[in-house]
Amino acid sequence: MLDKNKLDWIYNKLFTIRFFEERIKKIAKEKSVPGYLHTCIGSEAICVGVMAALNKDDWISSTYRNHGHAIAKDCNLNQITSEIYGRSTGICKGRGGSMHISDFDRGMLGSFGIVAAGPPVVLGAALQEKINNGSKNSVSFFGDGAIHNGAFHEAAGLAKLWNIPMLFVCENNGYAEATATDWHLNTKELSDISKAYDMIAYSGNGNDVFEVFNLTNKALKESRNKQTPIFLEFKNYRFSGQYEGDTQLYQPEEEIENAKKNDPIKLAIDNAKNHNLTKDDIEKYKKNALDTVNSAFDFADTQPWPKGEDALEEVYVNYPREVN
Amino acid sequence: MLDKNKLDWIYNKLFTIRFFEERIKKIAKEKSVPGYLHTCIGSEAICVGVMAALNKDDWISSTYRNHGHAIAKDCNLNQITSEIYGRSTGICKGRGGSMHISDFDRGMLGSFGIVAAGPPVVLGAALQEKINNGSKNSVSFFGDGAIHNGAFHEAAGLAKLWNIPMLFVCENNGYAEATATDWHLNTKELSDISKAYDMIAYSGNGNDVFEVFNLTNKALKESRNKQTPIFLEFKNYRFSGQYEGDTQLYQPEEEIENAKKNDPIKLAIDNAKNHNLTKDDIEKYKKNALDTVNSAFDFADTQPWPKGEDALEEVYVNYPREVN
Amino acid sequence: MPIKTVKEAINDALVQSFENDKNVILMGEDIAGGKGREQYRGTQDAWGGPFGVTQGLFTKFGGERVRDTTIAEAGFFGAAVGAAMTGLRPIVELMYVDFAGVCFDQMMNQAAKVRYMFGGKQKVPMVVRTVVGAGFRAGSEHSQTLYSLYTHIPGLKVVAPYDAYDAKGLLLSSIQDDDPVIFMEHKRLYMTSCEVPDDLKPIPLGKGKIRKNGSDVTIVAIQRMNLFAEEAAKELENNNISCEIIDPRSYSPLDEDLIYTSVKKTGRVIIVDESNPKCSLASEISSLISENCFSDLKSGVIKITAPHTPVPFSPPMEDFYIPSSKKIGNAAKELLNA
Amino acid sequence: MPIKTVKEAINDALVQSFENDKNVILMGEDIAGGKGREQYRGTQDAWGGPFGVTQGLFTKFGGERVRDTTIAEAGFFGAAVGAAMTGLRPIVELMYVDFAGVCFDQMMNQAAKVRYMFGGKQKVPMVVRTVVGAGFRAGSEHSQTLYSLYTHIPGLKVVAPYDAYDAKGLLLSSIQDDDPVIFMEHKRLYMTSCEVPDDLKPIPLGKGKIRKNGSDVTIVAIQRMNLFAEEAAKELENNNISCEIIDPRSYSPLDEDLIYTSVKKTGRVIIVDESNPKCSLASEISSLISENCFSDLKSGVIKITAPHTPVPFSPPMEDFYIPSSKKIGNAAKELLNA
Ligand SMILES: Cc1ncc(C[n+]2csc(CCOP(=O)(O)OP(=O)(O)O)c2C)c(N)n1
Ligand SMILES: Cc1ncc(C[n+]2csc(CCOP(=O)(O)OP(=O)(O)O)c2C)c(N)n1
Ligand SMILES: [Mg+2]
Ligand SMILES: [Mg+2]
Repeated sequence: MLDKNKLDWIYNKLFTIRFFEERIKKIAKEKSVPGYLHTCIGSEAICVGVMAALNKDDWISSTYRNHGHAIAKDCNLNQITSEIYGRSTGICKGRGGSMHISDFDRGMLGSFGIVAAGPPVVLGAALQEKINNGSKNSVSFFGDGAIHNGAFHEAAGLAKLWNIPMLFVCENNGYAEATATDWHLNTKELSDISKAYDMIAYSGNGNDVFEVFNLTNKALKESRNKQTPIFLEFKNYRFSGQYEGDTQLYQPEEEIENAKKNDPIKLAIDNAKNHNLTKDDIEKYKKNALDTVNSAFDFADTQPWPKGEDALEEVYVNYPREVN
Repeated sequence: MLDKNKLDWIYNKLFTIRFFEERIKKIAKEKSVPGYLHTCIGSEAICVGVMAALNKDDWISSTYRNHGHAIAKDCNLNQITSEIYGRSTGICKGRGGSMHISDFDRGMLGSFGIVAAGPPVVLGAALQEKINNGSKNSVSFFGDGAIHNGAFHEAAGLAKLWNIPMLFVCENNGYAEATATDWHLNTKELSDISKAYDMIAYSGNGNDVFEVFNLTNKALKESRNKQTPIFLEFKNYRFSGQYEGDTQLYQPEEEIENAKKNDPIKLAIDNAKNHNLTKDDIEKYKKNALDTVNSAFDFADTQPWPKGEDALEEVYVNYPREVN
Repeated sequence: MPIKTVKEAINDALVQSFENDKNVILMGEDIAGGKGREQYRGTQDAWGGPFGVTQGLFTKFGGERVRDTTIAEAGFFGAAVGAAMTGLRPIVELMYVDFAGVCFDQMMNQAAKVRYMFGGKQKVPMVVRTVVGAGFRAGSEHSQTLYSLYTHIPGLKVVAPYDAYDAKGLLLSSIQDDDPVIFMEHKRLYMTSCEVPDDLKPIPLGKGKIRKNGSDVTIVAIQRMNLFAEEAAKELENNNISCEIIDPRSYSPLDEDLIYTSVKKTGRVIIVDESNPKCSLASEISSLISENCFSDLKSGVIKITAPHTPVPFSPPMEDFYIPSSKKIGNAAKELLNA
Repeated sequence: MPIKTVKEAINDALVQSFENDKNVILMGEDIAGGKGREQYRGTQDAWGGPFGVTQGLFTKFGGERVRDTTIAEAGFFGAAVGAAMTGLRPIVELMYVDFAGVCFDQMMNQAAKVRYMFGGKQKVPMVVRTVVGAGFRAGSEHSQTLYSLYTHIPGLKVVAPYDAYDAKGLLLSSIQDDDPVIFMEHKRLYMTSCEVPDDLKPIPLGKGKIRKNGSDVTIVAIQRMNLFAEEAAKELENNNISCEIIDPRSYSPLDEDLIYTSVKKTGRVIIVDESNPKCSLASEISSLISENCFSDLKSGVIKITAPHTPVPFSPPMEDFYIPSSKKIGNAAKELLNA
């Protein structure tokens, strides 16, 4: 049985991510934030389940679809929101935007806009841990579409060859943009991709936060014990479009309806009683999460814009500004 | 039983490649040719066996280790030699050199100096055949080292997804530069790499020209019938160094001695009687091949150098020269 | 004459090219969209790329010629090279030019060099259509221009239209061209429009265009920068400064003569390029003018570019990053006081 | 003082950096060599890369820090970025810069941008060692320089030493630097030698060097081109033409002041760059001079570069391709008659 603190954390995060994304979707419709937004409704259990198995300072990489990872990695929600709003107190000082929400101090190596850019970077962090006998875990998140990209393959091959403990976590959410996974897969199972590297692989239900948590825990231990990378596939469904504004016409209504039965938030609520959580507990989590989200947006709304010239900061370490 | 013409062709080519490479190695030692030379002693059976199964105008790609492929693809040996010598009558007009020996008129899409650059290009040729209902086969040659490169994986994945008939021919010669294949492989068998794409794969003895020929024939038919790519691995041994000048210290002497027992030329001679070929036939082939090789070098020796300004030709199709 | 957006003009050029030459094909990620869900009503052409530019092509020309790919740019760019060599005229879409780095080898070492290094027998009639440019609040990895990466490489041609008219005419040419062409579309220009005749002829590559005649200063403007050049020129009329605006349209080959003729007349040059400054098109054009028109110059050639930083996300910073009509105007005033 | 080749100097700098900082590691293809055959006598350090530059490091520092890779540049370049962010100082070898295209994304979008776009918390102290240059009869895909591809990208630093002294001093600095540095070694310079003190201090990046003082014409020479600049300068003495030769050594950042000071003195500039001309370092430097020193110039800045072609293989053509001292001499004479 999970301890209460952990359960509180898990449920709070699940609701926070869901409420945050729902709020962002609304704001996106009103066109009141700049730039692209890739929300992750349907991925909450993967974000939270994996992160629940990690330590605070473990390394992860994320993608443009990073809000859930950032929230689950305990990044500051006010700063996240401020970043999405393009304000100077944003988590990346307004330079990143929604696609690049990331906080190195929380172990986020980066949210990469280039598909499959993350796995090699995480391999490097894991290599560093290995060389320095470090204890941090290293986990790369990517989508089903990324498994076709050469950078993923090169990272996987080197990780296996060098016996690097790390997790390749593939979120199989049924779509890469407008392309269905069952069309783009060459193999019966997505995780068969790991056979090219004789890499241990497990698949799990990405809608069940506890299954995700347990499988990740198991994989982390095995990966460390055997000093080898492990491939984890979590199946879920992308309720969000590729980005806000996507018509999603290619996602059949029956498919969405079916997927709703396994909505990770719904499942977590259904599972609550197994963890001795009451309806009241759930209501408390929800209220908590909603408050957190609301105050983040209130915060962001009042934050100052950066100055234009701030664009010149921090390109390099050892000289503060580039003149032009 | 193979017809006599085919047999003549196979044996002539085997000896021509071997004698050509031996001559080049000698010349390289005397440092009388410019640039890098990557010879293919030990690969003759793969070059000849695959090409014997192909039609003259089928598409292939090769690498920097291309002499054998070019000879087996019936490129003009005088022009090949002249190219290696950097002369204006070379097969690439002296612009390519040994690493880029290639003749488009013989179906060679190119000899690429970038590892794994060939597979995507051949995929494109095969796609063109498919779209145009063409009948040419498409075969990409690459080494064991190339299977770790992203470009190979991306080509393999797309070929499978698009049901493109083509052959991925991997010459597993035991080494990628100074790195032994048994070190760099992640899987038990090299051909396991194809499991990532649920691609049909066969392995064969790359020292036995007849086995190579038969397996290629079979794969070509199956690939066309099933409209699917096929991965072929041929195992052999790289008697040559990575390039001429390589000390090869990392290739253990016992290993070389062992490999000699399966030298593809030796094997072909041993097999001759199974094909009703006599000792005399063999001697005739040898003499023939040696004459061809000798006259190619004699030819090249007398050929004119290009002029410096010839460097400016044929960068683009529609204007002949770039001025500078 | 019909008014078209750049987006429509490009779609028109594609349709026309598909109709005129059955060897034209298109490959890219979700250039049709909805793959695997075609059975679902109305979704077989669900996207047309992220900007909808290729919408309708799949329905018109079918899946053999309009091919959705996986996220494997090195794979399908290499395939385009092989297909082009063997008889097709493939167009590949690089969704954002920011992804150039995952398939740069296929352009730099294969597309650009096979003809030359294999003795002149092959040709590679392929087009890379790609989306460039800042101003969309799209952050550091979806906003670059990277014109100069491709322009540097011999064997490639580089084209970047400003308006719908040029977009159509130059794309028609690019598809007919026998060399590999990088065709760069600016995301902030897609919805701009102008008159485009239905029977527009292909516009030859390598020919620039004088967008405005003038006598005091030559502004060479790269793609979207023509907008700001025009704004600045209008404003500068109040100061009695007459600007000549030149849009080279094609960067490799470059219409040097058109530029030199203008410089001879004005003796003053400002080059405006949205790219990062170092080794940019602005640098290239400036260096050519310095070498070839020195005696015509009344002052040094001014480059107005983005700073040497990645593209920032937040609107005030991104606006600061992009060259502005104000910067152009100030530079022109300074030049004419000097 | 000991005489060292460039190759030895680089090896020395590597050994010294490995000894001084246990976070320094090296990754690349056959940078040790003999993997899988270590049991075989004497082959555990069989290669040291194709030019033997890293020979001995594996034996001295072991396989944890000196790591042979597969042919997976995107994989291990990305790994270097992650390792650098988390505390190591990785050096990666790109065997020939011609392979830049297979791992350009890792440098352009990750190494160069993570610090900036993620808010300044990360740093990426990595070095890419790579081999550039023509003159080796190595053909179109093993002879490029591609300096400008990297120089164009904000967030990267680019360094290219000419002699053994600079090679050692600049490599020491590059490894200590907290930003990603592209360190370019010219294959035709490896065996050239000069005096290199054993206790040579790191040479700061971004500082150029006057290789020869002179008064009539400034020759800015890129890496190996210093050789031809010196030859030409010697020859030009016979014509009473006094050349000042400047080796910028580092291209991003660039020592603009050193160049401008020289231009002020001479008023005439020739830039020699072995690269293809368009959007090259030569273009960049020329454009800076035009913008910043116009009133000092007596004539237009001359660029001497390779032509806009791939590098041809055959000796006469390759020799024609590479800028020569004769071309420099002729240009200088023309400048001074003008
Ligand atoms: C190299 C590269 N190519 C293309 C893109 C454009 N793109 C962004 S997201 C995406 C689909 C990714 O799908 P998947 O990996 O399944 O992740 P998901 O969005 O479902 O989380 C594509 C093609 C990109 N960002 N990078
Ligand atoms: C992308 C790239 N990386 C590195 C190299 C350098 N290189 C040339 S050959 C080679 C080894 C290739 O081994 P393999 O594929 O087994 O082919 P073989 O030489 O054995 O035929 C390497 C690493 C290259 N040419 N291209
Ligand atoms: Mg997905
Ligand atoms: Mg091999």
